[in-house]
Amino acid sequence: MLEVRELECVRGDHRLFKGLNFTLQPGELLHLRGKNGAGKTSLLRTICGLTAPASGEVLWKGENIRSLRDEYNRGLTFLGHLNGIKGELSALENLRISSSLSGEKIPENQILDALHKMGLKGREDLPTKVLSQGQKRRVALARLLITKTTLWVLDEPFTALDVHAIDVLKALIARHIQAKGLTILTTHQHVEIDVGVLKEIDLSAA
Amino acid sequence: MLEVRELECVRGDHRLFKGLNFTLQPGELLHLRGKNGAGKTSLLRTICGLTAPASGEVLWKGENIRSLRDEYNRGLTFLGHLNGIKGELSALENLRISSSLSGEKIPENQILDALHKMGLKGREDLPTKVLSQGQKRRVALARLLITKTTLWVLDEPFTALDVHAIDVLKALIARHIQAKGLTILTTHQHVEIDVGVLKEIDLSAA
Amino acid sequence: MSESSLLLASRSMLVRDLTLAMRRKADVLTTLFFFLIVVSLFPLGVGPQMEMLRGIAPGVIWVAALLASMLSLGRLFSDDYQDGTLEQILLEPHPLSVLVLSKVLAHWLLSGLPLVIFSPLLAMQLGLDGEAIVLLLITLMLGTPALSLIGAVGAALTLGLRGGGVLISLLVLPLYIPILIFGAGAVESQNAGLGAQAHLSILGAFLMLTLVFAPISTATALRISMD
Amino acid sequence: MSESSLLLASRSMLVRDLTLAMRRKADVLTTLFFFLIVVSLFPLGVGPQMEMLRGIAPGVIWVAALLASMLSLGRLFSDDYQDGTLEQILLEPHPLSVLVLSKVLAHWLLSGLPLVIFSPLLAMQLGLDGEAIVLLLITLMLGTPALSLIGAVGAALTLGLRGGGVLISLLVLPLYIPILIFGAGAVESQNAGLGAQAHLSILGAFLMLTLVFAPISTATALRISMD
Amino acid sequence: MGFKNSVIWLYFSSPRNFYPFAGKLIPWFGWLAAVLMIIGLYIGFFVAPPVLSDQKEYYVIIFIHVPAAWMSMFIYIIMSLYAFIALVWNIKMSEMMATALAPTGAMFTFLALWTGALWGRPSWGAYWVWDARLTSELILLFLYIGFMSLQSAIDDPRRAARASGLLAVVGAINVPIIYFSVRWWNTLHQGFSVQPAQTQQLMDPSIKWGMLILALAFWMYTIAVVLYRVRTIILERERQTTWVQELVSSKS
Ligand code: HEM
Ligand SMILES: Nc1ncnc2c1ncn2[C@@H]1O[C@H](COP(=O)(O)OP(=O)(O)OP(=O)(O)O)[C@@H](O)[C@H]1O
Ligand SMILES: Nc1ncnc2c1ncn2[C@@H]1O[C@H](COP(=O)(O)OP(=O)(O)OP(=O)(O)O)[C@@H](O)[C@H]1O
Ligand SMILES: [Mg+2]
Ligand SMILES: [Mg+2]
Repeated sequence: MLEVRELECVRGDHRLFKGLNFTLQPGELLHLRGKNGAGKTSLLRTICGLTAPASGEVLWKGENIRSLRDEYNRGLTFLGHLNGIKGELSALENLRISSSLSGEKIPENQILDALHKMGLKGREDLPTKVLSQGQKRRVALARLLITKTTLWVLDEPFTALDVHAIDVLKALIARHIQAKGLTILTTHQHVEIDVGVLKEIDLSAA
Repeated sequence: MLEVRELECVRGDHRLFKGLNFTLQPGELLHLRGKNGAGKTSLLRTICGLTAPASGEVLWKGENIRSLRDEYNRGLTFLGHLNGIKGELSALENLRISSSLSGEKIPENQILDALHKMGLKGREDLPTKVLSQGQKRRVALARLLITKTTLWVLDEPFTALDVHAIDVLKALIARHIQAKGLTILTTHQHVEIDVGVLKEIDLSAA
Repeated sequence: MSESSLLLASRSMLVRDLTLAMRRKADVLTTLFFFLIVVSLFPLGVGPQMEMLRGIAPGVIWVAALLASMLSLGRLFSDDYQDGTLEQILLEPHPLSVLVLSKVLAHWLLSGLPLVIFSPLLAMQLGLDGEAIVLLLITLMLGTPALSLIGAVGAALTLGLRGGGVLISLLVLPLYIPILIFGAGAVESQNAGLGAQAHLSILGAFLMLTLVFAPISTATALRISMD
Repeated sequence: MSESSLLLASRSMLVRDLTLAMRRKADVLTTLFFFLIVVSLFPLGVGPQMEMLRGIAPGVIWVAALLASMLSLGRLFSDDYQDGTLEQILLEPHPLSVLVLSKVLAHWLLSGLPLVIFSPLLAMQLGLDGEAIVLLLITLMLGTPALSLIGAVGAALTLGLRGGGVLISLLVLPLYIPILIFGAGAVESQNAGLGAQAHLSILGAFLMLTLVFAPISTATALRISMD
Repeated sequence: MGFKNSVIWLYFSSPRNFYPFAGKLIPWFGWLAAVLMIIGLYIGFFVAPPVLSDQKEYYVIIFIHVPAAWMSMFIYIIMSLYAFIALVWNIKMSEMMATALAPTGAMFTFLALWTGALWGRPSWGAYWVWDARLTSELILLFLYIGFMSLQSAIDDPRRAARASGLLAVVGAINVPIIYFSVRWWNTLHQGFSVQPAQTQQLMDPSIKWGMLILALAFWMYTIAVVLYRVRTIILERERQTTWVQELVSSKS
C-alpha cells in the first residue's frame, strides 16, 4: 500500500539517511525509532509530501505521491510536533472546521462525542489558547476520532499527555489497525500497543 | 526557603486549586503531579511570579516574591513548555546571551562544554530553528549547566528528549539537589531521580 | 460529490478566517483607522487650499488604500504557519489554489472592503464632487481585490522569515504600481475630459489576470516555503 | 556589582536584537527600501508636477516614516512572546523597563536611523531645497524615536489581547498624530516664514515625555499581557 | 540534430559538467569585454561629434547610459526565463544561473539610473524628474532588489533559489505591464520635450556604432561575470558531493 523506495534526506550539510526502503500494508503499525535529531520528523514530513526528498520516492498504491497529491491526501491524517489548532477558536470549532476543510460534514454531536472521549468535557467552548499543554494535544488528537482516513502519520503523539490520555490514544490506534488502517508513529516514551503486525525502523542505526 | 501559603489559582470560571500550602528547603526536590489541565503549569508560573495568584502568597526567605522581584529572579531558573530560545541564533549564541542577560559573563569554553554535555556537538553553530524538537529542548536545558541559581522550576523538562538525554538531565538534577539546590518539576513520564528528599504533590487530588 | 466537497471546503475556509478576524477585532479596525488617519493627515500636512487638495485627492486615497491593505498582509499566512494549521491546509484533499483564493477573499472582505466603503467620506472631505467620488469608488472596487491577490504571493514567499512584514512590501509594492497608476489616474483623466473608460477596462483586465495567476503562484510559493 | 551587571544585561539585550536583525542582512535594508518605495509611490499617485510634489513632500516623507516604523513595530515583542524568550526576559534580575529601553533603542537603530539618514535623498527627489531638507532631518531625528517608544507600548498591549483590540488603535494612533502634525508642519511653517522653532520644541518635549513614560508603561503592559 | 542538441543541454544541465566548461569560457569573454570596452570608449571620447553637449565629460555618459539601460532590461528577461525553466523542469543549473544574473542586472540598472541622473542635471536642470522611463527603470531596480533580498533572507539555498525564482517569474509577467502603464501615466500630463529633440540628432553613425559596441562589451562582461559567479554558487551548493570535495582537496 505505502512504499518507500531508496529515500534520501538531506538537511543543510547533514545527510540524515539514505537508501531507506520499506513497505507498509493495511493493518500494520510502523514504529519509527531514533535518537533526537535522527531524522524521524523529516521522514514523516517527506512521507506526507510536505518536504521533497533529496532522492528516492514515496509510493501509494504504486504511484508516486507527488503525482497523486489530492487523492493521497484524502486518505491521510498527519499530526506533527505542532498541534495545528487555532488558539482563538474553541475545541469544537477547531474540529468542525478541520473536518469541513477536508470536505466532510460531521454532525455536531459526533464532534462533541469525540471531545468527551478525549476527556475535554466542559472545555469544548473555551478558546483553545487557554487550555493546558496536554489539553491542546488532546484537541489535536480528537481529529483521529472523527476522520475516516486510512493512513495515520503521528509524530510523537504521546507528548504532554497524562497516563489516562495515553491509554485512550493507544486503544484508538489499536482499533484503527484492526480496521485495516495503516499507522506510522514515533515516540521516545515506552508505549506498548496491542496490534498484530508491528514493524520497527531505527533511524539512528542507518 | 520557598514557602507557598494558602495559594489559590483561578482561570476563567475554573478554580484550579485552593488553599495550597507547602515549603521547600535546600536539597529538596518537589515532583508536581496531576492530570492534564490540573493546574501544574499555572502553579509553576505563579511560583515564578509570572502570574498573580487569586489569593495566597509565595514567599522566598520569608518575603513575598512580588516585593522582592529582582533579587528573587537572581536565584531562579524557569523552563516552561516553550523553550525560550531564538530560532535565528545558534545554540552557542543563545546560551551566551541568556547568561549575559542575567548579568553574568560566562567563558566561551564553559558554554561549549555545556552544549557538548547535552549531546549537541557539531550543532553548536546551526541556527536553532533547524534543529530537531529534541535538540531544541536540549539547548534550553543546557542553561541549567551554566547557571548558578538555587531554585529550578522545570515544566515537563523531559518532553521530546530521547532516553540518553533523559539520563543526562536526571543526573544533572540529582547533582543540583545534592549541592543544596531546590527543584520543582512536573512530568507525565515515569522518571526516577536519585535524591534524598523527594516531595510529591498531586494537584488532581485537590 | 467531489465538486460539492470542494465547495464546502472553500466556504469553510472563508468562514474560518472571518471568524478568526472577528475574534480579534484589532486587525480589522487598525487597517481602517490607519487608512482614515493617513488620508485625514493630508490637509494638515499640505495646507488647506481646496484646489490643491482636490487635485491630489484620488492619488492620496489610492496610496493610503494600498498601504493599508498591505499593512494587514503580513499576517495572511504567518499565524497559520506558526500554529501548524498551514501544514494541515497543505494536506487537504483539495487544490491548494482554491483554498488560497478563499483566504484572499476573506482578507479582502476584512481589509479591502471597509476601505472602499469609507472612501466616499474621505473623498468628500478632500473636496471631490459626486461624479468623481462614484468613479473613485468603482476604481477601488476593481483595484483592491487585485491588491490582495498580488499581496498574497508576497506573503507566501516571505513566510517564516524574520522581518517578513517589511520584506513583503519590498516584493509587492513594485507590482502594485500599475493598479495605483490606473486607479488614481481614472479620476484625473475624467476631470481632464478624456473619460475614464480605458482606465476602468484596464483595471478590470488586471483583476482578471491576477485572479487567474495569483492563486496558483501563491500555492506554489506556499509549498516552497513549507519545504 | 549590581550596577555593572545591569549595564551588561542592557547592552547584551541591545546586541541580541541587533544580531537577530543582522542575521538577515536584508532586514535592515528592507526598512529603508520600503521607505524609499512608499515615497516614490506618491508621485505615481498624484502625478509628476514638481511644484505640487514639493508642497506635499514633508507630509509624504513623514507618513512614510510612520508607516515604516509601524510595520516593523508589530513584531517588537511578538516573536519573543511566541518562542518563550519574553518569559525569560521577565524573569531577569533587572528592572524590566531598562531592558525594554534597550529593545526600543535597537529597533530605532535598525529602522528609524537608516530612514532618517536617507530622507534627504528622497526630499531632493521630491524637489525640496537645502534648508527645508535640514529642517526635515531634524524633525525626523526628534520624532522617529518617539514613534518607536509609543509604538512599543502598543505592541506590548497587543500581546495578550482578547477582545479589546479597538483600545490599542484608539490609544496609540492618536498619540502618533501630534508627532506627525508637528513633524510635517515644521517645514510648512518655515516656508510660510513663521519659523519652525515652536514645532521643534514641541517635538523635543514629546520625545522627553515618551522617553520617561513609555518604557515604564511598556514594562507594565508586558507584565499584564503575560499574566 | 534536435536530438543531439537536447543531449548537449542535458549534459550541461549538470553542475558537474558545467563547472569546468564555464571555467574555460570565462577568460574568452573577459578579454572580449575588455577589448570591446576600449574600442567603444575610444569612439565615445574621440570619434563621435559633440552634438549633444559642449562638455565631453558629460557627453560620453550616453555611451554608457544607453547600453546599461538596455542590459538592465535584457538581463531581467533572461533571469526570469531561467527561473521559469528551473521551476517547471526542476533543473538546478537553471536556478543557479538566475541567481547569478541578478546582481549584474541590478548593477546595470543602477548604472543606468546614475548616469541618467548625472546627465539630467546639465540637460534638464534636475537630477531627477518623474518621467516615464526614469520611473520604470527605478521600479526595475526595486524588482531586482526584491529578488536579492528574498534570496538572502532564506537560509536554505534550494528554497531560496526556488522562492526568488517564483518572484522573478511573477515579476516578469508584470514588467511589460509596468513599463506601459508608466508610459501612459506620464503622457496624461505634460511630456518632457527635451528628450525627443535630442534623439533626432543621435543618428550620427559613429554614435550608433559606439553604443552598439559598448552594448556588446557589456554583454561579454555580463557573461564572464555570471559564469564566474555561477561557479562559486556551484561549489557552495554542491559542496557535499564527492566531485566538489575531490576538486577542493586536489587544489589544496
Ligand atoms: C536617471 C535618469 C535616467 C534614466 C533612469 C534613464 C533611463 C533610460 C532607459 C531605461 C533607456 C532605454 C529605454 C528605451 O530605449 O526606451 C534610456 C535610453 C536613453 N536615454 Fe535615458 N534615462 C535617464 C536620463 C536620461 C537623460 C538625462 C537623457 C538625455 C537628455 C537620456 C537620454 C537617453 C537616450 C538618448 C536614450 C536612448 C533612446 C533610444 O534608444 O532611442 N536619458 N534611458
Ligand atoms: N541546515 C541544517 N544544517 C545541518 N543540519 C541540519 C540542518 N537542518 C536540519 N538539520 C539537522 O537535521 C535533523 C532534523 O532532524 P528531525 O527533526 O527529523 O529529527 P527527529 O528524529 O524528529 O528528532 P526529535 O526526536 O528530536 O524530534 C537534526 O539533526 C538537525 O540538526
Ligand atoms: N479562561 C478559562 N476558563 C476556564 N478554564 C480555563 C481558562 N483558562 C485556563 N483554564 C483551565 O486552566 C487549566 C490550566 O492548566 P495548566 O496549564 O496549569 O495545566 P497543567 O497541569 O500544566 O496541564 P498539562 O499537564 O496539560 O500541561 C486548564 O484546565 C484550562 O482548561
Ligand atoms: Mg521530531
Ligand atoms: Mg502544563
